[in-house]
Amino acid sequence: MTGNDVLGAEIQLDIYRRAALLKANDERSRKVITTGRLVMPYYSYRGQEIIPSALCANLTDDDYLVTIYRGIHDMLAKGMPLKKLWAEIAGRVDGTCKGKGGPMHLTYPARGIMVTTGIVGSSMPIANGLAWGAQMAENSRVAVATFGDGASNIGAFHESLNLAAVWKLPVIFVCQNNHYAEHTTYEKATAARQISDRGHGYQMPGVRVDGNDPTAMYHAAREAVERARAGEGPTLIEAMTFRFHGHVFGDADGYMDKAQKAEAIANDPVPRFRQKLIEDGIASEDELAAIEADVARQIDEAVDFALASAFPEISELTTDVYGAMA
Amino acid sequence: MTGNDVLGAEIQLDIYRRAALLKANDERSRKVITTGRLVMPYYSYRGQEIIPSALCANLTDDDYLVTIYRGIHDMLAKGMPLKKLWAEIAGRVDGTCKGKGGPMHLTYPARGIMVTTGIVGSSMPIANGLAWGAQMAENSRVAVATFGDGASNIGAFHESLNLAAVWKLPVIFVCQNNHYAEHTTYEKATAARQISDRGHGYQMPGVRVDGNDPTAMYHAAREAVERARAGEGPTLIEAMTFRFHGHVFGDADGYMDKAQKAEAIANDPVPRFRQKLIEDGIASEDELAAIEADVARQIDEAVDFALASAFPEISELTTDVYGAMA
Amino acid sequence: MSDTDTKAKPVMIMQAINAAMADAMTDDDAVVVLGEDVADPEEGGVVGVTKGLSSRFGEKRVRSTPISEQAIIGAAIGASLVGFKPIAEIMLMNFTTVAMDMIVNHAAKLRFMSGGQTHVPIVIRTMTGTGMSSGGQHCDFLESWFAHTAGMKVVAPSNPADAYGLMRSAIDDPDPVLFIENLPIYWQKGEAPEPGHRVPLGKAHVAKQGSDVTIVSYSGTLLQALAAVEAMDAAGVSAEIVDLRTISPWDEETVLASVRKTGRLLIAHEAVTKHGVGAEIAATVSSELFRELKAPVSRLGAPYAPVPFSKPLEDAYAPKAAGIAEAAISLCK
Amino acid sequence: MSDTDTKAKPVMIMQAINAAMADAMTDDDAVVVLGEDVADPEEGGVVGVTKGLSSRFGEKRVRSTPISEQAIIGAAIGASLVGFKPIAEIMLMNFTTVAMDMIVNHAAKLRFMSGGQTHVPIVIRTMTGTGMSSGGQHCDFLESWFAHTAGMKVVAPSNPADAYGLMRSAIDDPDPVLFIENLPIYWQKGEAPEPGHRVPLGKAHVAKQGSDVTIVSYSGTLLQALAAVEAMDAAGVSAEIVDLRTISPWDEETVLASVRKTGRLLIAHEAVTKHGVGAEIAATVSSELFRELKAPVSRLGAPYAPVPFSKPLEDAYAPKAAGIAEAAISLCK
Ligand SMILES: Cc1ncc(C[n+]2csc(CCOP(=O)(O)OP(=O)(O)O)c2C)c(N)n1
Ligand SMILES: Cc1ncc(C[n+]2csc(CCOP(=O)(O)OP(=O)(O)O)c2C)c(N)n1
Ligand SMILES: [Mg+2]
Ligand SMILES: [Mg+2]
Repeated sequence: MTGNDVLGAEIQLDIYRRAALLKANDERSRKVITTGRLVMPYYSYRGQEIIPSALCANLTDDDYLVTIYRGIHDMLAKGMPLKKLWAEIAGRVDGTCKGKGGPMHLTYPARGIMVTTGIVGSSMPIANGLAWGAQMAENSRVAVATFGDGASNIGAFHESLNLAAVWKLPVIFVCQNNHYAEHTTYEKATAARQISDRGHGYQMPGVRVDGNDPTAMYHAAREAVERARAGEGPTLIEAMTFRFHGHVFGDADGYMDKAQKAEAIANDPVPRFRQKLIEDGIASEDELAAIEADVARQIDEAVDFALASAFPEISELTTDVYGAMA
Repeated sequence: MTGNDVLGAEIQLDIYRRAALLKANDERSRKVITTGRLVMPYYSYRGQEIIPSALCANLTDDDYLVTIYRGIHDMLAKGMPLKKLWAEIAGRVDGTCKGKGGPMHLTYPARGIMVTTGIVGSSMPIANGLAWGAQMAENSRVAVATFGDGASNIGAFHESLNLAAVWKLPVIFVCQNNHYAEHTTYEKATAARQISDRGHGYQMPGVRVDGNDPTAMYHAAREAVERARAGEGPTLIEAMTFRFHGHVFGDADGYMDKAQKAEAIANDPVPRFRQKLIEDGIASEDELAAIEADVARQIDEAVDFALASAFPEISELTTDVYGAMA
Repeated sequence: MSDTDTKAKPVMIMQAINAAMADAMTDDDAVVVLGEDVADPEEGGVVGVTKGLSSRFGEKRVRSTPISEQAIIGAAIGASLVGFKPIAEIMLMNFTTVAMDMIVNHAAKLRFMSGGQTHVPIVIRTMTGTGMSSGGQHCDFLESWFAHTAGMKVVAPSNPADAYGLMRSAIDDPDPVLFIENLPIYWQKGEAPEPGHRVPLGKAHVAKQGSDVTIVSYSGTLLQALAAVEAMDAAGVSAEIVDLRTISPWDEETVLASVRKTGRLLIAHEAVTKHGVGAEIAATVSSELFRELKAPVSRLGAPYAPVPFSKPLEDAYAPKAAGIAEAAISLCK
Repeated sequence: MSDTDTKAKPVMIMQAINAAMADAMTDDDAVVVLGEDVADPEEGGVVGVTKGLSSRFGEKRVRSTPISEQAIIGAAIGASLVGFKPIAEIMLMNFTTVAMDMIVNHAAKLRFMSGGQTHVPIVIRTMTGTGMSSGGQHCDFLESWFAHTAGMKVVAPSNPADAYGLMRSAIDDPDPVLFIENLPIYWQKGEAPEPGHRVPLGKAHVAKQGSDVTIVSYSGTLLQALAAVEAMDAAGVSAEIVDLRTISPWDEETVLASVRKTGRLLIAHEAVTKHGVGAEIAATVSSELFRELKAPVSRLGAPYAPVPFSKPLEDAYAPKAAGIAEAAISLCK
């Protein structure tokens, strides 16, 4: 299979199912916040759904993911259960982390979601460690670190890529280049012509791909996963995308280029993909509407579940600091 | 002038004068330690003399240098006075830093020697700041950061090169690639085919040069200095060389490849350069011998001066922590 | 914000900090600002504390940076060695963790290691504070690390006038100063600072006189202590409240004088109690006033745990007025 | 070094640490080692503490790394999350400054932030200590930073048997442990550890009984305290010397019991006194034993200054036997 091959219908629908869930979940999250039902710093990923959807179509539950504050799309694509997600971001005891982690620190090892970090760049060194574990255990799992364009300028990026390449770790560095790091544009902060160029300094394949194109993204991820499983080492993927909202939901996004943003929204990758599925005869309008209805129902249930869940006991304040001492 | 042009006699002699000083000073340092007259961790730079000698022939006293624990060659080439140097490494009050800094923290602003650091990689972020100062002051000074091959794998390297490139700072990153980082070979620690390749990821000229060849090194430095002074931004120079001794003087260098080391020593760049100066008729044996005798005398005087200097008062323990508070 | 209107009406802490930077930049061309998003095309920071500065002084003097905290502090250090007075922003205090080498091994030590030949007049602005639902990695108080680091000064204002005056002094100071801003109280209003006013570093302020117990605090927790006055008064406890303002070097004289008077000391801060700044103050006062103390020195800080996300847990994490009142009252029993 | 000869004759601290790692690796395949130069082609570290391990257990389990401390700790964290028990070396304690984010924001917090779903069983070995003429950036004691960090444990042995037993316990422990090795005392000999022996974390050891004053110390300074015994005896002062061994969580019970008996406490350590570990102990003891103390708690540490290079200054920097004896004797006057 080469990078241009058309994907099978099943794979395309798999990707769409994830993307539809992600998009609907972001919309619901913003609505729940806007209406004051939940209070939290929310980093909208609207516009970036295709990347993890196509990526995770290549992963199993056993593969590892380390993601970031803007990472709920990554987690959902990787199989995070909606109810546990919503309960966590609502700070409830039924959340994955009993409400103690919150939206920036979701963890769910049962689906390989090992760490979510709020520190720029810090997904990468830890993903290396997971990959090193897989390498030592010879279990052919791969680890994925996702991060943003801005994160490619911090020290941890460099140390991680070098170590991964020297040790030939089964790790994939997925940079979701959405043009902005908080309020700063790519150009103002990043000297590289493109981030994928940096792979060269580590003799690592550096691939730039349209992250909003499910086929291209799927193939790029597939190659990287195959390389990793075959023991051929890491890959740097720069997936081009765009962030439809401000850095943190609610910020006045006056620093964003209006025209560029309008164009990106006009090219919203999820409806575009939907359209194409119908045009290509992969799925009918009804089938897709059914997927979306199913997703909406699941989210409804999750929100209700979360808001009905109890807050943790105050005694949880000092538990889980240490385990039982040896 | 292009990279292959023969250097004028004056420049060649300037470089040789520095190199002869550096070589003799390293030899004396090791002797003084071996005979127990001084106790300190000593990081021999023997074999690497040509790099700073040719580099500093392109700099003025106003240009800035940030160097590292293995950096006495850099400082001497930049004009560090011998007596103050020796008094400092002897921990005496007449040292540049009153004996409080020592061999890893020599500072001498009068010759632009602004910081010497013992932390791998940390010369670079600070050199950027000096260059930023020069840029803001529009005084056309340049800043040089020197560091080793091993340092090219630490986060500070990456952050520094990116910032320097984005801000077009007048800074030169001089990597002295001596094949080893402590006991670890280049290959075992570094994924890059060559360190200069990493410049690409910052759209920065990355130049690999034989650091033991005075002409090549001089031209590489010259171009970088001209670029910096012209406001065209930073350069990464990878100067290939070899460390004749163990990481710290006195370590059993069993981890070093014997044949490689023997070959490097057989090609000792300083006598090789000397030989060539005579062959090319740039200087006579007598002239060079005179330079060397002069250097030896200066070092004699410096060692005597240092050992005759007093230790600082114990009260110095708590001075220079804060200046006069505002 | 111009000199005249800062005088006219109460201002918020963040405005006072902004005004201090603007006034310092007006007075001294050597003052420059750098950090992530600090320039106006990037909206003067995520909270807008540096808003207006680059428009007024140019992007040459107010520079947005990549996300590269080591490079930010390194750039500040280097520029400070050659005559500039950089104000470097590390957006949140937890992100100092990626720049500790530059701060601790370099900024704090260069004066000493160079035998006084060089010095590092930089201000590192950083914000933190619980109460914004940001979870375990965005609101730690780590001031004791820096107070333990010889060569650093550490400052933490609790009101606009002090914020202005301490910032001006921090910029004037010839050595590195960590300037801790409390995010949740940025919008707190107070008396406008006199333009040009300096609050000296190393001097505490008795925010309220009292006779039964001394409460030493700083930053946001100081406001909690003030809010506890009513409950303490109701219980018949007269508290003297000392705003430390400078955490390192701290004003032993003022604190000791107050405790000498009251005989009792409670130290309250948002940082984890264990090995927090309160430990140093408690150890010093317990020793210095060994025979004068009427009760053991008491410390109130966060529990030994990371900051939790869940709202009720987060609310219970850092000391609040009620807890402070309770601790002070029980100390006087 | 095999199990039999560690038993046979006195061993050096560094041999005991080496043996502990070797024995743990023999007992449990999940134990792996990483760090700069740790494998045998790189001579088992600059001082040779890991010598022999890679030859015995393979370079798959004992891996030399690039100079990338964030990547080292990150790799250890990640591998620990999936069943391994990595021992990561950060060569010198000052180099933890480039890995603080990984240690503090991640290793220490993941158990809590994940609500107990994950945990980070890693040991971070690091060495430090003045006396080697290495100047301002190579011998700081920064243990109070880590003791202030909820979720971390901090250990610092002073003799071979403890070094072995604490290392075994640190490896067994389900959470991150910072293991502080004192470089200048690596060659110190002492009773050989029993193979397999564990010294429990969190338990101090009364190294010498006494009745007049309690001296709490750890790491190299503990040896200075023991060396002070003669001078104290000569002055008629009977000191009880408590080796803390684990700095966090520290053994309040043992320390309080000792001070209850002697009525006096001196805390001595190599770190800067201000905001050092001694502050926490002094604050706690001053408060807990408010009415029982016969004299103010005394602290002896390094002055508020970076470590100087010049030999006479370096010698005067950290507490030595003479200074400890003097402080203890004057406390008993
Ligand atoms: C070390 C560190 N510095 C600064 C921040 C503050 N911060 C949070 S997100 C962010 C921007 C990151 O941009 P990018 O990597 O492009 O990711 P995106 O948010 O666009 O997905 C910054 C600067 C942080 N979390 N960590
Ligand atoms: C951050 C940091 N990590 C580790 C060390 C210990 N160390 C000192 S020198 C060195 C090797 C550096 O090698 P290289 O950069 O090649 O420079 P060279 O010594 O060969 O000149 C190491 C690992 C250090 N000083 N700083
Ligand atoms: Mg981005
Ligand atoms: Mg080298």
